Amino acid sequence: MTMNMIGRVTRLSGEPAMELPGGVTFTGNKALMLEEPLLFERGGVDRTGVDLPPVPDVSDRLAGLGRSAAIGLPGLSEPETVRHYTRLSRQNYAIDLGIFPLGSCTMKHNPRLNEKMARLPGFADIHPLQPQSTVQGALQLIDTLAHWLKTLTGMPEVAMSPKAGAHGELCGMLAIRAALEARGDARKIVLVPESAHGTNPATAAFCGYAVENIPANARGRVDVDSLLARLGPDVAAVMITNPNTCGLFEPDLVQICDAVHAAGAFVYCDGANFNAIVGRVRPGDLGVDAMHINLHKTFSTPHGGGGPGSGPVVFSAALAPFAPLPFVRKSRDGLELVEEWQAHQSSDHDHSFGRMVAFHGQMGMFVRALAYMMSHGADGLRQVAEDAVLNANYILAGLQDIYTAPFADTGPCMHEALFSDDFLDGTGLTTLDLAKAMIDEGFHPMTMYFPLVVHGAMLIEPTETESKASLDQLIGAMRSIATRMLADPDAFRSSPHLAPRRRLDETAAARKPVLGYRDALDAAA
Amino acid sequence: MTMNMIGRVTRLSGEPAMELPGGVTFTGNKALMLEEPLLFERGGVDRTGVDLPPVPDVSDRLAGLGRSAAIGLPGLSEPETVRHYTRLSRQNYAIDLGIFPLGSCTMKHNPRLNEKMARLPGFADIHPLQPQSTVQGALQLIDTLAHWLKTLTGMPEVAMSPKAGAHGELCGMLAIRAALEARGDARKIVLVPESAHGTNPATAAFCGYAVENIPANARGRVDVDSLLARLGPDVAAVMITNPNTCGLFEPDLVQICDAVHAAGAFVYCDGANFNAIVGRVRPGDLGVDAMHINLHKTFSTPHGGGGPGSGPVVFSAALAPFAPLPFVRKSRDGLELVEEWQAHQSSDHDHSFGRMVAFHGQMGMFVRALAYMMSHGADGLRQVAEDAVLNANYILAGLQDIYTAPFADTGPCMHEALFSDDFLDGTGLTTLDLAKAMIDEGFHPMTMYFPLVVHGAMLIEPTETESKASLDQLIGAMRSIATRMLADPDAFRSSPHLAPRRRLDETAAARKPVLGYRDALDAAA
Amino acid sequence: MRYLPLTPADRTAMLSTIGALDIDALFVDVPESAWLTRPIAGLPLHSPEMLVERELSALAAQNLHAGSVPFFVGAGAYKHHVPATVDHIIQRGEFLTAYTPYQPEIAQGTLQVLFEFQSQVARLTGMEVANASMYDGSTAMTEAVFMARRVTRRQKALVSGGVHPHYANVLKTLTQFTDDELVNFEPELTPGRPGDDLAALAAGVDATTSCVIVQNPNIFGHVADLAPLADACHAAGALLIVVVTEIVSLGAIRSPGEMGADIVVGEGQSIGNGLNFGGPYLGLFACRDKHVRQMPGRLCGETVDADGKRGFVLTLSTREQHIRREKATSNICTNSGLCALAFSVHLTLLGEKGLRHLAALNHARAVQLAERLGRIPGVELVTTRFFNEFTLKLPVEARPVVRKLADARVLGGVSLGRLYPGVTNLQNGLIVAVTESASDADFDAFEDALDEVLA
Amino acid sequence: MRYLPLTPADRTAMLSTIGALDIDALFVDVPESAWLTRPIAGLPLHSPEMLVERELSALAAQNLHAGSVPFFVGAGAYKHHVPATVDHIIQRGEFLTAYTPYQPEIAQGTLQVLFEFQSQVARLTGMEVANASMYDGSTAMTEAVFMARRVTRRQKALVSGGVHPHYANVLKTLTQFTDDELVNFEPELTPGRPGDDLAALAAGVDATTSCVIVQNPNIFGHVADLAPLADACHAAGALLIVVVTEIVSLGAIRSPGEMGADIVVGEGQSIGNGLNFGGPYLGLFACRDKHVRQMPGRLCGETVDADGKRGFVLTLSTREQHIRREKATSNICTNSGLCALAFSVHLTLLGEKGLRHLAALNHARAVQLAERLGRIPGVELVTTRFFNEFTLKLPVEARPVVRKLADARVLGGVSLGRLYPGVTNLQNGLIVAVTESASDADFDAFEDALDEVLA
Ligand SMILES: Cc1ncc(COP(=O)(O)O)c(C=O)c1O
Ligand SMILES: Cc1ncc(COP(=O)(O)O)c(C=O)c1O
Repeated sequence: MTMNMIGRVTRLSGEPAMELPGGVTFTGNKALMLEEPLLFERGGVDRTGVDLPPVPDVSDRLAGLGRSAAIGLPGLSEPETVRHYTRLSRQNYAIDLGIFPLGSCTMKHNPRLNEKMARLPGFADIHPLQPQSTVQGALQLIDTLAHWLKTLTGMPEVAMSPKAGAHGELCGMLAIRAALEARGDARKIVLVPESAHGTNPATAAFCGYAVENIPANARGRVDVDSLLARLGPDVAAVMITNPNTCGLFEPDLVQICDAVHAAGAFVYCDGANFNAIVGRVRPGDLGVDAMHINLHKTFSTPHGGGGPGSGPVVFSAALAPFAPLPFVRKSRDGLELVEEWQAHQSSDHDHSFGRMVAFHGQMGMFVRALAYMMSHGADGLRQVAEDAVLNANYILAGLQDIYTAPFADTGPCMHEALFSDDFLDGTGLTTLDLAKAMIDEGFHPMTMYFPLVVHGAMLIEPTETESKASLDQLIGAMRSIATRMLADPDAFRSSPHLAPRRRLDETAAARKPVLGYRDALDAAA
Repeated sequence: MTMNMIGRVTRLSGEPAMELPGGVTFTGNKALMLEEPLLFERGGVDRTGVDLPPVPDVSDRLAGLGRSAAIGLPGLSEPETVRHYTRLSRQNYAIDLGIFPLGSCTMKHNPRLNEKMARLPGFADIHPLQPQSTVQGALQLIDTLAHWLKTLTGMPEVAMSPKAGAHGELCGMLAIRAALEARGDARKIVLVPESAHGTNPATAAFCGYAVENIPANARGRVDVDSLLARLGPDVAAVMITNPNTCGLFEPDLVQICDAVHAAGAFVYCDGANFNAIVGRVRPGDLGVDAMHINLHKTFSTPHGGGGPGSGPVVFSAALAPFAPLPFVRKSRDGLELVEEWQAHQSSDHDHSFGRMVAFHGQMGMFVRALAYMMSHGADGLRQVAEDAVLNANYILAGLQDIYTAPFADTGPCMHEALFSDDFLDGTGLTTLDLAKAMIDEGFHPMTMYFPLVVHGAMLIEPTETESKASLDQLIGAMRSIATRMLADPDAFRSSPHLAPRRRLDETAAARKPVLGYRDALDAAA
Repeated sequence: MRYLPLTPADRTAMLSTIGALDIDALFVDVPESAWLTRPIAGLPLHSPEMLVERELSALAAQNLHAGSVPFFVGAGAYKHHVPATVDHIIQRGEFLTAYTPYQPEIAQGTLQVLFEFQSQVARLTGMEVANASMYDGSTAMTEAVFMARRVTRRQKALVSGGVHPHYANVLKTLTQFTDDELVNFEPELTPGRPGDDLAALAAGVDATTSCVIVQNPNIFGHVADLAPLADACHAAGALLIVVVTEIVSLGAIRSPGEMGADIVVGEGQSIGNGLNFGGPYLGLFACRDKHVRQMPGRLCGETVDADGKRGFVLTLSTREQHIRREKATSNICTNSGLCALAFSVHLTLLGEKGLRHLAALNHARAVQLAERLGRIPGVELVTTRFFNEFTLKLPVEARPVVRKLADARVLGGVSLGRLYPGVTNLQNGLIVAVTESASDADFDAFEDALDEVLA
Repeated sequence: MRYLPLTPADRTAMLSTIGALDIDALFVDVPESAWLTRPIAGLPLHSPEMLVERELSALAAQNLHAGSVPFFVGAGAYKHHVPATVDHIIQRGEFLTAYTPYQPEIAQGTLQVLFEFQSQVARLTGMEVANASMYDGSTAMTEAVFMARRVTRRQKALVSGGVHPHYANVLKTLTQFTDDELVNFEPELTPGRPGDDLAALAAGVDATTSCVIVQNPNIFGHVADLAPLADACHAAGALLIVVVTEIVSLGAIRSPGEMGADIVVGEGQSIGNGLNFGGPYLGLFACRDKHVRQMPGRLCGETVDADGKRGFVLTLSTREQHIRREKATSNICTNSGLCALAFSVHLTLLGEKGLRHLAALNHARAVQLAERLGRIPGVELVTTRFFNEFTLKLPVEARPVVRKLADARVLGGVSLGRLYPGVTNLQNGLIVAVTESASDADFDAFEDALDEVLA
């Protein structure tokens, strides 16, 4: 594995040429902004960063199925490993560096207490299949978290095992399907607002429903009339997001739920935006039948690089009997985890649609989420929603005179402020250019081009863990960028200029995908 | 406390002016290179990042001495605190980012296992004054580490309490002083080679000795003749560093020790460079009487930003009785920590010169150092010395045709390679300029202008935890810099250009020192 | 509250900037009927860090953790020693608190890690391409079956009786309302080759078969040569899906790719990740280049930036829900990013050399224990070719035995009675897993305790 | 070995580049007599991480740690709750594995932290300037005495009997060979004002006195007004050195600066740092601007860079050993950098608001316990004005009592018998410290156990 990318290997005799491979520097580094080659270029199959006890000499029992051919897995010593990943990490933006206002993603502070708690051996070092008598504390934690979730949402039942929001949607839609089947009802249509997150239609399709879109109205809400008009004996469910992906509360949700129920269908609520209302509104009071809660959003469990998440689903009384396995229940000797079909007769889950995942869900996330909830308490969580909404409206107020705010005239927003790039018309610049300009300013950009219902959407969700100073700086920078863009558009066509990389060619990446490191070894294979 | 430094607070009415305070950007940030204001500019006395239980209502017992006046300590919420320090941390270079070749500092990899072990509650959460029956494991650890140190150095006794190398020097020189007094000998002169580290003469003076310098010879070693010539009834001790600060082994040390002993004096050996010989040479076999070991160098305990360290001192039989308190000894019921004058009668320490520190030394460092030693074992530690020396000689070989290597003709070096900036004569550039150019290349510079015995010294200590690839890149970059400096000196007069800051005005800093944040509050005071 | 930066003064100032009378004014759209005027009852109020730590530590202390006892529990999750370096790296704020790398210019750290992870997984499984992770092995297996359906346009899947029953149940759940057809083979404790129904599966493949799903090593620890079955599948135009629940095994036994698998899914927890009572874990998903556009999940690809410098981006997103919505290859969004990072760091520390050593060590230790336990009167070693896990047939039902062992503070494996409550012919089976973390003292303790309990 | 990147192949290649036959050729200067041909005997060989962890964990498990029992031990080291954030920050590689900031352009992180730390310490102590840390409180105190000597050009130091005896011993050790003269006052358990000899000290100050050293709160927990003594010192041209071993106290009681101290030294462990069996700890050192050039230790100062941007550097180094050598103000080099960072992070989290709350809480809890224990028959509360620590006089020798309490798994304080083995009139004294970490249940357990032991 060669040494390219980190400066030419020195020929001890003879000088390196004067022109520098890395551009400004020989190494390509820029002081503390360091280049890092691929593991496959740095490491070697003969290198390792572990020491292990010797292998006892026994005759193997692999029956000739031993792996003989080279695998091609490079290793690094421990110091090199630390450096490889530390250097790479520095090419990332993160909440720990600054505001991360990705709309719909609720990127809030991740308390380190939660990391510490999740690493207690009593939680981190227990096996999902060890005898239940030896994990009563773990079952207690799950039961306590379940109590919090049910109480905060005002729903009677919760399924803890779903591994993320989309998985929770699957859980909810399967329960609805099971409930319909239980009454011998074959309805297959699911109505999804066009502003919905992609996982909603994808989930519906995933478990065999047919999806139909419902338009949004001029106020950025579900168009109630078209929705009610479409209800009928073939409609199984409506998937609705509240607060919705425009960052707005659906004022007619109660009415919608009543109508849907009257039409014999169910309401699935996408709870990804629960952060806006936690402690102020209980979705159960709105009449929804199922809702997933992204613990990794509202309750702050870290999911760096894309995961892991956790998506427990709360259920109405109508759906409770169909909730999945496993579940925790009280029994004579403490708490019992009911895992199997046979085991749960006579329980209130006798219509359970079954198991969704190998074990019991995301324990590591449960610990963090509970630590987060206990720290805030009922009062703190209510404050969370209020500050999240306050921060979003402060941004809306700070930008709406320059940035196009399509629904600002309909009143305050909830936890996120939505803008469009209409104000850039004529400059040839778009939301993308603005996002890249924010990168140079030291910010992570907002969510771009989602939801689809506004042109060049910019969805800004500050969350409650941003200070006023942080918001003021963001607003100041975004005003400055907008003003400069309008004054001198050409200066912004190729931002960012100061990041570890300039704009990357995504088209080329997709046209001829290179999805892994290829070398002689692979060529040979 | 104001908001300057992080971009003007936006006037929501009216636009920010077009010219940008931060230069290229409104915020002053450069994508991932983020500016961070002072805590005192960010925080507020009304802000806090902790929640605490309520204060019980009792009548105080402060007898009117309560603190009423404002203190002026700014606080930050937890998210802001994490961000403040994370952003600051990114303005630092560190071993985790790349080679840190500071000669004499032995900046090697700090294993994370050691951090984990030091944080075990059984070590981190025990009080120095709790009953000894409740800390037998801790005393065992200290005793085991002492065994390792004595065995590795071939010395019969070790004092564990010194808190760093310089403190260890103090310990050694006090023991020598006590030994002399014990025989009623008033000698006060200490001989120190001119190449010695500043702490040596400073320490000698600190405990009341008079210091005289011994010149170095043309081979970078102590000039034996002048040393022997100076020996006499007034000389209390010789402080000698081996391997010395030129990175060279003192070949005549045995002869020197014999002569010094014959003259009734003692030999203090500065063991800061023990990394070069650990496992290959036992200082005890060379005849030294006392030597400190920087656990934070040779045995890799982290000391970010300047500390903490740990400097246990090994003693010859002649000095053992004078070792300080406290010390650990076996007793009928396990291990005993002997803390007080009265307590140690009849021990082999009945001439102890007393206590050097409030408690028992740097337990946190002891745990890390022992974990490091156990991981390497006797075989691994020998390999450490060999690889450290190999790496240094590889650098010497890779640079000596361009860089002036004053002592290269005397043979191989030990753990560090010494160069002078003579090769830059005529360019007007110096060691300092070269160091700053290395910063732009993404390296921490070598030790500059030390030792004092060569002109514009550059002392490069790679340590054994650098890979060949890392050395090749350093050599390549340093050759490239040197070549470019000779070709185009002017390009290098104001490096660095790519770091968070350009060259800083140290003269101004010293002329009118600003050593703390001053604001209205202080003005008032 | 320590996580909330806004002070009362800030809130007042901000409300006036916004032009709102009070905070309630921002919640105008909330209907009367759902309006809450005070913190929700039935829950405690905010609590200091010190007290939260005290309470949760007390809960944790009620669990018997693996490191504190002789431990031999496996069956889909394994206790391996994870170097301290791994945890340090995943706690780097820039990794821990980043998001999905949607802005590649400031996410190259995550993206390069994903690219390296994909490369490592592809090589480990012997496949050409791997994705950036799924939730866990069981959900990855279900996704594989759906992918096979898309590739073959067929509905029927044959499921080996050697597949982890929880995995099989997940598949059952996800297909119960779709028109996929499942043929589940029954597990048998056949001496020497428990759960090995490869021949029957091969015989069962026909022109309507979308895929065959086998696990190797299977739930009983049995290791088999999958090549003949692969040939049978390919002859019939079906895909062979191989499940690997103990990924360390691939350091010792031939990879599914080498044996002809078309899709390999696995549970990656064993490398870099703790037991965590079942989650978060790491779903691995690998396949052949030719099927990549039918793959579920995120993919990271190499490209160049405007200066021609190499860089990485998320690519082929037209497969994904945020672009393709109901036509997406999967609904997955959040995956197991941090677990993938932990996996990649640990595997980097191991390297091929370390992985092979680790696997050989696991195998040798398992062989040692199997031989010891097999000598206990009445105990039969059912699995004779295995990696680090084997099944014992006890003279009595295993489930109560496991409970009694636990009372003696030995966690002695997983009873088949727990995994297959209904299935009478399996009740005496005990699955025992052995990793590098079990000491000789642990072996002695286990042997003595089992002797005791069976006596 | 996992920490050593060089492979055998690397070593061979490098030796040939160097032109050395073998590694021994690089050690030519080592004399025959000291040449070792094999690894040193009597020590184990290299060990896997897993086994090192197992061994050290076993040792740790032999200690009774503070968090696991009712805990009231103080006398110079205190158990306070340290937020998890603090440990996270000090483990950032860029802080943990940096060095002394000798290259300011790439050390602004450390330098700004030090500048902020100096500012925090100065304000907390009520002084004008603080340095970047010393080893611990005891060595800082000795340095203060030497500094006073340099400032006043006098030799005589008066040491209060209220100063921690270990601190006094360290001073004794360091001055035994110099011509400094120490006058140590004897500690008395005077009811209501134990160890309070301020009047006597004031009376003792004369024109030959360099400095007077007092501790506040003193070793017995007693809190006093130092202003009169300060006046006496200044009248005689001597300096008042105030030692603070429980730095949290400054959130509740008047600062030494406000009471006229010239030099304040302290132990900073209480904020941000754990007990660690005595080290590493954090020496605090603060004084008046006018004496700054006589200060020991590193100082960080503000300046500007070539672009005029604010930045920080180490400054006034002409005081230090690496420049001044034998004429330096101290021999200190490595200090307590990381502990200072931990202190600064924790104090930032607290802020003035949190610190005052924490201090008030500590005080109130201590008052509560003092009153409970004072009611135990035969037990006398000797200290009546205190912060979070007080001295009890027991009807019997305290040292065995403390041992008996430990047998009952209560760590009930520090006996004066341990601190003053010889001093008969102190043997019944017990120093009890109370922080926020002690619960009501801990109070009950302590009271019951003490009742028991004394019964
Ligand atoms: C509105 C909405 N719904 C659903 C999801 C899916 O949740 P997850 O990513 O946890 O699967 C998301 C997450 O991005 C979302 O923003
Ligand atoms: C040669 C030498 N001696 C002594 C010391 C002082 O050691 P410490 O900094 O641990 O006090 C050092 C550290 O820089 C050194 O390099």
